[in-house]
Amino acid sequence: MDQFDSFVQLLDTNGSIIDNPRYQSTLDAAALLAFYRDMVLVRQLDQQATALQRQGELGLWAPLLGQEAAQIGSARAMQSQDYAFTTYREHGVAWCRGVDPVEMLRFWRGTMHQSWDANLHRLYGYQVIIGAHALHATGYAMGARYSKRVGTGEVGRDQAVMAYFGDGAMSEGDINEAFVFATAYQAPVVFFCQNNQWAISEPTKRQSLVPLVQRADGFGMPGVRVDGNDVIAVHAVTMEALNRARSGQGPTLIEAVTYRMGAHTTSDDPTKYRDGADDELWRGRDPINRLRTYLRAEGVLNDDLESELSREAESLAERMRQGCRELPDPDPLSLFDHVYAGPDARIDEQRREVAAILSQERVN
Amino acid sequence: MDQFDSFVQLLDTNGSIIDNPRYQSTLDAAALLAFYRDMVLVRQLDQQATALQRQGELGLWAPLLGQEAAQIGSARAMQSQDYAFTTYREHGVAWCRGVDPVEMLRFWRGTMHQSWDANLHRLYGYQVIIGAHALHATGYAMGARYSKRVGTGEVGRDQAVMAYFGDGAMSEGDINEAFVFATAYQAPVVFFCQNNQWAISEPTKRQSLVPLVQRADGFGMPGVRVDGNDVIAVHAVTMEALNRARSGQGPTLIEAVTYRMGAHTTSDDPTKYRDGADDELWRGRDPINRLRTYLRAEGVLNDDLESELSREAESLAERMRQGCRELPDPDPLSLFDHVYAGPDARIDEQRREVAAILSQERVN
Amino acid sequence: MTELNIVQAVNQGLRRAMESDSKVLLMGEDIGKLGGVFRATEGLQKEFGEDRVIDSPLAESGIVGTAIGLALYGYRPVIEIQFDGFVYPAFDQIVVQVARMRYRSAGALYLPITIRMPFGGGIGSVEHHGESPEAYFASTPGLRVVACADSTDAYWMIQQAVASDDPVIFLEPKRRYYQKGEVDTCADLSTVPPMYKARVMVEGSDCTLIGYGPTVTTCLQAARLAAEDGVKLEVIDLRSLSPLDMPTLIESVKKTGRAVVVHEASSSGGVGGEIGQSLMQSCFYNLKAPVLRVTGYDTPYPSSRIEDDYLPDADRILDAVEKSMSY
Amino acid sequence: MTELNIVQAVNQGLRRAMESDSKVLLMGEDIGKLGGVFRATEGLQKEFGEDRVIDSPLAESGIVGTAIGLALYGYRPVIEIQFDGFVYPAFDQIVVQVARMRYRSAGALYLPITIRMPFGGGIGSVEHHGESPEAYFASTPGLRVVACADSTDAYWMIQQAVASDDPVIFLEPKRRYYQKGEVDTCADLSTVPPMYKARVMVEGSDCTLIGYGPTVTTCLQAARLAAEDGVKLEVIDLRSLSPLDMPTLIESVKKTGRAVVVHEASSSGGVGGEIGQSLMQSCFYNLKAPVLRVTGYDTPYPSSRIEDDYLPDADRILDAVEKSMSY
Ligand SMILES: Cc1ncc(C[n+]2csc(CCOP(=O)(O)OP(=O)(O)O)c2C)c(N)n1
Ligand SMILES: Cc1ncc(C[n+]2csc(CCOP(=O)(O)OP(=O)(O)O)c2C)c(N)n1
Ligand SMILES: [Mg+2]
Ligand SMILES: [Mg+2]
Repeated sequence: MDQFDSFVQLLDTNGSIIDNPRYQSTLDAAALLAFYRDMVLVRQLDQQATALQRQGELGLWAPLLGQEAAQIGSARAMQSQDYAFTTYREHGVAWCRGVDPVEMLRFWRGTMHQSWDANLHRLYGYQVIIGAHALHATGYAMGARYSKRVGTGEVGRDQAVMAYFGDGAMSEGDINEAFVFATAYQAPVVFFCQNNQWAISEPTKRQSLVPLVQRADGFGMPGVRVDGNDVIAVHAVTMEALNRARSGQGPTLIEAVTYRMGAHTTSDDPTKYRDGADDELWRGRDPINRLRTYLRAEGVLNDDLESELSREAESLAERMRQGCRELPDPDPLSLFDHVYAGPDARIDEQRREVAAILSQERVN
Repeated sequence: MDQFDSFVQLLDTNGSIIDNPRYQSTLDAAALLAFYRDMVLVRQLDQQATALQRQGELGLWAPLLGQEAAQIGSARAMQSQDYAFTTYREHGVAWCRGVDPVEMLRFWRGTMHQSWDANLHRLYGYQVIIGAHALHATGYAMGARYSKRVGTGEVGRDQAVMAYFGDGAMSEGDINEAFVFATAYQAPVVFFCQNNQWAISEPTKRQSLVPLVQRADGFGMPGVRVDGNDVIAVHAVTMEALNRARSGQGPTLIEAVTYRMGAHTTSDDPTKYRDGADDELWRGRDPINRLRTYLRAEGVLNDDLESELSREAESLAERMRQGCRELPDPDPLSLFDHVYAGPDARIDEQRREVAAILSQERVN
Repeated sequence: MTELNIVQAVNQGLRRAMESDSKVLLMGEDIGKLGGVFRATEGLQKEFGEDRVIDSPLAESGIVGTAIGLALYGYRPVIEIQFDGFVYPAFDQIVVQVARMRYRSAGALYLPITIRMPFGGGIGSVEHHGESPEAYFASTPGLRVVACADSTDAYWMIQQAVASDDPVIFLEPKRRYYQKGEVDTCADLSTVPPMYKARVMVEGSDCTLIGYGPTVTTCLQAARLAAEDGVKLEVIDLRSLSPLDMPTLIESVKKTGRAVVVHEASSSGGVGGEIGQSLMQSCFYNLKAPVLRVTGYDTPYPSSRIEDDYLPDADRILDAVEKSMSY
Repeated sequence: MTELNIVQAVNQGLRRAMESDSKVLLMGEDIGKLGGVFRATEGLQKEFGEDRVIDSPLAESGIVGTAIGLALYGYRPVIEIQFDGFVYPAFDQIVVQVARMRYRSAGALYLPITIRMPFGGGIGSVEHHGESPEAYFASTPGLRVVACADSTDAYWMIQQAVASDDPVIFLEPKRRYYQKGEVDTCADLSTVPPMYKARVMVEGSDCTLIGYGPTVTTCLQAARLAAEDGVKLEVIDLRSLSPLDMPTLIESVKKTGRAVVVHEASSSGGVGGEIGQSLMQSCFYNLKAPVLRVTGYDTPYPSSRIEDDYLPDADRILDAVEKSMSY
C-alpha cells in the first residue's frame, strides 16, 4: 500500500494551504512563525549534537533530522499541566517542554542516565527500551483520571499525556498492552507514533502490511493519520486528540507519516540498507522548507527575520559546543547514590572500597 | 455493545437452519450426527473429569462445559497434517486429535507435564501460560511456509496451524506479537479465540470495549465472528480460514462467541462474581440441544441412537474412572530425566542423592 | 491478639495500609469481586471501590508498566501477581524499569510499588503453580525482596512493604497460606521489627538453619526432631532476601560454626549460594564446615505427584546437618 | 591460520554452521541487509537468502516465541538479541518455554535454539547497552550458558552451540569484538574442545583467577603484572557458566588454595557466588582463603563516564589477590 494515499494534510509540499472540512487550524501568523523558529532551531540543535558526537564529545546521538514538524507540531499542542513520555529521538519535544539543549546532551555524553528534571518539565527522560514507556504514559494518565483531573472542564486542570514512539515500536507487546489498558480505563493518553519509515534497517512493512493507524480501531480508539511533515496538520490533529483526552473521552492513536532523513544513530550506516532515491523523494517533502515557502509568500517571513534566526541558531550551536565540554563528569562515588531510598550495607561497603581505590590513585 | 448483534450463525438456538449467503455448510447428516456424538461424549468426558477432581483423583480440572461446539466444530475442520496449539481447556480439540481421555488426565492428576505425545497427535500439550503458545503456533506455521508446505495445492501436503486461546488472552503482549509475526510472514495460522465471556472473574469488557474480532483488521488479517455455540457455523468459518491458510493467503482471526457454563476451574467459585441470570440465558443457547433438536426434526437422530450414545458415554466415563486410578505415578528419579540432552554432573549427583534417600526409606 | 492464617493476615494488612494512606491502590487479575484466587484481597473492592482495587486486563507487563505511571503520578500501587509462574511476562518492566527508576533519575523519581506474589510449591497443582523465582529478583539491584513465613510477619511486613519508598517484591508462602497464628494487630507499625532484619526463631549452638517463606516451618520441624537427639539447631527466618541481614547470620555462624541454607528454589544460582559465599567471605575462620544447601534440585519444577521428592523436608535437612557436623 | 577478530569469527562460524546444516536459520532485528548492528551476520542474508536470515519485527518475545515454533517444526533457529539490555521482554519465553520444553515433554520435544547476545559494558554507550544478565540464565535449569573470550572460541563455540540439542545462551564479549586472534579454521568441529569445559589459560601456583567473556583478557593482564612481582597466578577461562566445569576449577584450587572470580555483573547473586559456594563445598579443606569476587558493584549499570570505575580492572584483581594471600 502507498502510505500517502490517505492522511490529513493542511499545508502541501509546495507550501500552499489545503482546505480540510474536518480539521481547521487555529494558528495565526505569529504562531506559525514561532513554529518555524522552533523547527529551525531544533534542526540546528540536532546538527550540532551530531557534530559533537563526531568530535568524540558524545558517545552517541539519535538525529531527529526530518521529524521536526511531527515533534514541534505535536508538542506545541500540549499544555503545561500535561505530561509526555518519549523515546531517545524526541529532542524537539524536549525543546518544547523547555529543556535546555545542553541538558539534553548529558545522556548522550554519558554523564547522567536522565538528562533533565522530569518533574520540572513534566517530561520523562529519554526511554531506550522500545515500547516500555507507552505503559508508563498510560498509567500516568490513569492516575490523572483517578485524581479527577480529567473531564472537569476547568481550564488548566484537566490533564492529558503524550506517549511518543516509532513505527517499529508498534510490534512490541508493551505498546499493544498500552492500547488495551488505555482503552479499558479510557485513560487520557495520546499515542503519537512517528512513522519515519524505518526501524534502524527495517522498513515499516516489516512490522505491518497495513497502515499502522488501522491498529487503533481494533482496540476501540479513534486513529488519525497525518502528514508528519506538515506542522500545521500535526498541530491540529494533536490538539483535537489532547482535547478529547482531557475532556474524558479517552485515548487516540495518531500516526504521523514522516521520514528519518539521517542515520538511525551516529553509529548507523544507512547506505547498507536504503538507497538515495527515497532520501531524494523526502527532501522534496522537507517539513521546514514548505512552511518557509508559505510564510514568505504570506510576507510573514523576510530576509531580516531569517538572518536574525540564523544568528540565533549560530549562538545556540556555540552555546551547545561550550556547554557540552563543560558538562561536569560524575563523581565516581555517585556510582553508589540512589540505588535505594535508605542506606544499604553492601552498597556502603562497596562505596568505601572505591573511595579507597580513588585515594590510592591520588597518592600514586 | 451487545456481542450478539453480528456473528455468523447457520443453526439458530431453536435448532433451525439459517441461510447465509456467505457461508454454506458442506456437512451431510452423517457428519452432523458424528459432531453430535463428539459433543455428547466430550461433555461426558468433562463431567467425569470434574467428578474425579471432586473425589480427589485429580489436582485440578478446567471444564469446557458450554464450549463443545466451538471446540468440536473447529477441530473437525482440521486435516491430519495440520497442527494445533491449545490452552488448558481444549479437551474437545484433544478429543478430535485422537487423544485418549485417560491420557488427558495425566496433566491434571500431576503425573506428567505433557499429557500426550505431541508428535503423534500433531497437537501440543496443554499450555497454561496465557498467550505464549500463539507465538509457537505462528512460528510453526512459518516453518510450514519455509518448508514449502503451503500453497502447493497438493492435497494432504499443504499445512495450517490452529492457535486456540480465550478472550482474556487477547490482552497479553504475546498474542498481539503473534498477530504481528503471522501477518508479517503471512504464516498459515488460524487464531481461534473462544470468547466465553469470562477470564476467571473478569468479563470480556475488562479486556476490550469493542468486539475482539475487530483486532484482526488492525493487524491486516481477516477476522470473522461466529456463534460459538453453533457447531455448523464454527465448522464452516474454520474450514474457510484453514483453506486460506493452507493455500498461502495467510492468517485469520476467528472470534467464537460462547459461554463458560461452569467454573473457571474446579478451584473457582463463580457465584462470587456472576449471577445466575447469564447462566439461564446461555442454557437456552446450549450448543448440544440445538443440534439435537435439528437432528431429531430431520429424523437423523432417534431414541435408539440416543440410548446407544448414552451407553457409549457411560462406558467412556467408566473407562476414565478406572484408567485415572491406574495412571502410574512417576518414578521419583524421573525428576532428573530430560533436563538436558546429555548427562549433567550436577543433575547426576542430585539423582544419586535422591536414590540414596529412597533406598534409606525402603530400609526403614 | 487475633487468630489469623497467613492469607487473612495479608488481607488485614492490606486493608490497614489502604486505610492509612489514600494513595495506596491495589492492581491485579481477579482481585476485585473475586478477591483474588487466594482471597488475599477479599472484600477490599467492596470497601474501597473500583478505583482503589482495580481488576486489570490479563497482561502482567501492562499491570507493572501502568503501575509505574501511577507511581510517578503519586500513587502507591500494590500489585498482585496471581501465581509466581506468571510474573515473567512482566520481567522487563520489573528489572529494567521498576528497579532502576531511582538510580536512573538520580533520586528525582522513585517508585513505591509493592509486587505481591504467592510463591513455592507443594499445593498439588499443575505446571507453573509451584515456582520459586526469588533469586531473579534478589540479584537485581534496586529491588527489595522479602518473604513472610507466618501470620504476624504477613500482617506487618506487607504494611512495611507498602510504606517503603523502594520497590518491594513481597513473597507469600502459598502452601502455608492457611497456617494459623496469633497476631497482635494493636501494635504500632513504627515499633515492629523492620522487614530487613532476619529473625532468630530458635536459639541453638550446634548448627544454624537458614530458611525463608515456606521452609521456615520445615526448619522448625527439623530443629524439634534434632532436639530429641540432643542436637541444638539455631533456626533463622531470613525474612529479607535483598538486602541480606548479614550481621544476624554472621553472629549466629560465629557461634555455631556451621550453617545449612534451606530453600525450595533450585540450588544452582539460588539465594543459598549467595548466603554461603557471603558467610565464607565474612567468617572464614569461624566455619568448621562448608555452608551446605538443602534446596529444590536443578530441574524445572516437577509434576505434583513427585513434588514431595523435590521439596526440602526435615529429613533432608537433618542429613545435611549430620554431614556438616561430620567435618 | 586466519586472523579474525571476535565478531568476524562469530560471522565465519555462523556461515559454516549454515553451510553444514540447511535447517539452521538466523532470526533477529536488523540482521539482514544491515548484517546486525555489530555486523555479526554481515553478508549472510545475501548468501543464504531471506528465508534463512530473517529480519524480525521489533518484538523480542515474538522472536523467541516463533523460534520455538520453528524449532518444533524441525529448524535450528539462531537468534540475535541486539543488545543484552533488550533480552528481558523475551524472558518469559526463554526461561518458561525454551528452557523447559524437553523436561515438560519428557524428552519427546526439544529445542535446538541458540540465543546470541553481545554482553558486558565498557563501550561508552548509553543506558541498557552495557548489561551482564548472565546470572538470570545460568540459574535457570534447562538452559546452557556459554561465553566466548577470544576469536578461536567465538568461531568454534558458536558452531557447537548451534549443533547442540539443548538451548544455548551464547554470550559475546561486546567490548572485545574487535580483539584479533589467529584461528585455525581447518580444524574439525568434532575434535575441538567441548564448550562445556573451562580452559586453563595460564598455569600458576599462588592463586586462581576465574573469568569469562570480557574479563578473561583482564585476568590475563593481571597475571602478567603479578608475574613481574613473582606472583604466579593461574588464569581460567570459565567458558561455560552453566554447567560449571567444577573438576577443572577444583583441580586448580586444590593446587593454589585460593581463588578470585572476576565478572562485570553485580556481585550479589552473580555467577561468582555460585562458583565460590561450590568450591567451598567441594574443596573446603584446600581453601587457604575465602573465594573472593572482583565484580561490577551492586548497582544498576552506571553512565558511561564512570563505567571504568564500575568495571573490574587489573588493579582491583591484584588487590583481591593480595587480600587472598594475606589469609
Ligand atoms: C526492547 C528493545 N529492543 C531493541 C532495541 C534496539 N533498537 C533501538 S532503536 C530500534 C528501532 C526503533 O525503531 P522505531 O520504533 O521505528 O523508532 P525510530 O528509531 O525509528 O525513531 C531498535 C530495534 C531497543 N532499544 N529496545
Ligand atoms: C501469563 C498468565 N497470567 C495469568 C494466568 C492465570 N490465569 C489462568 S487462566 C486465566 C484466565 C484466562 O482467561 P481466557 O483467556 O478468557 O481463557 P479461559 O480461561 O476463559 O478459557 C488466568 C488469568 C496464567 N495462566 N498465565
Ligand atoms: Mg521508525
Ligand atoms: Mg475466557
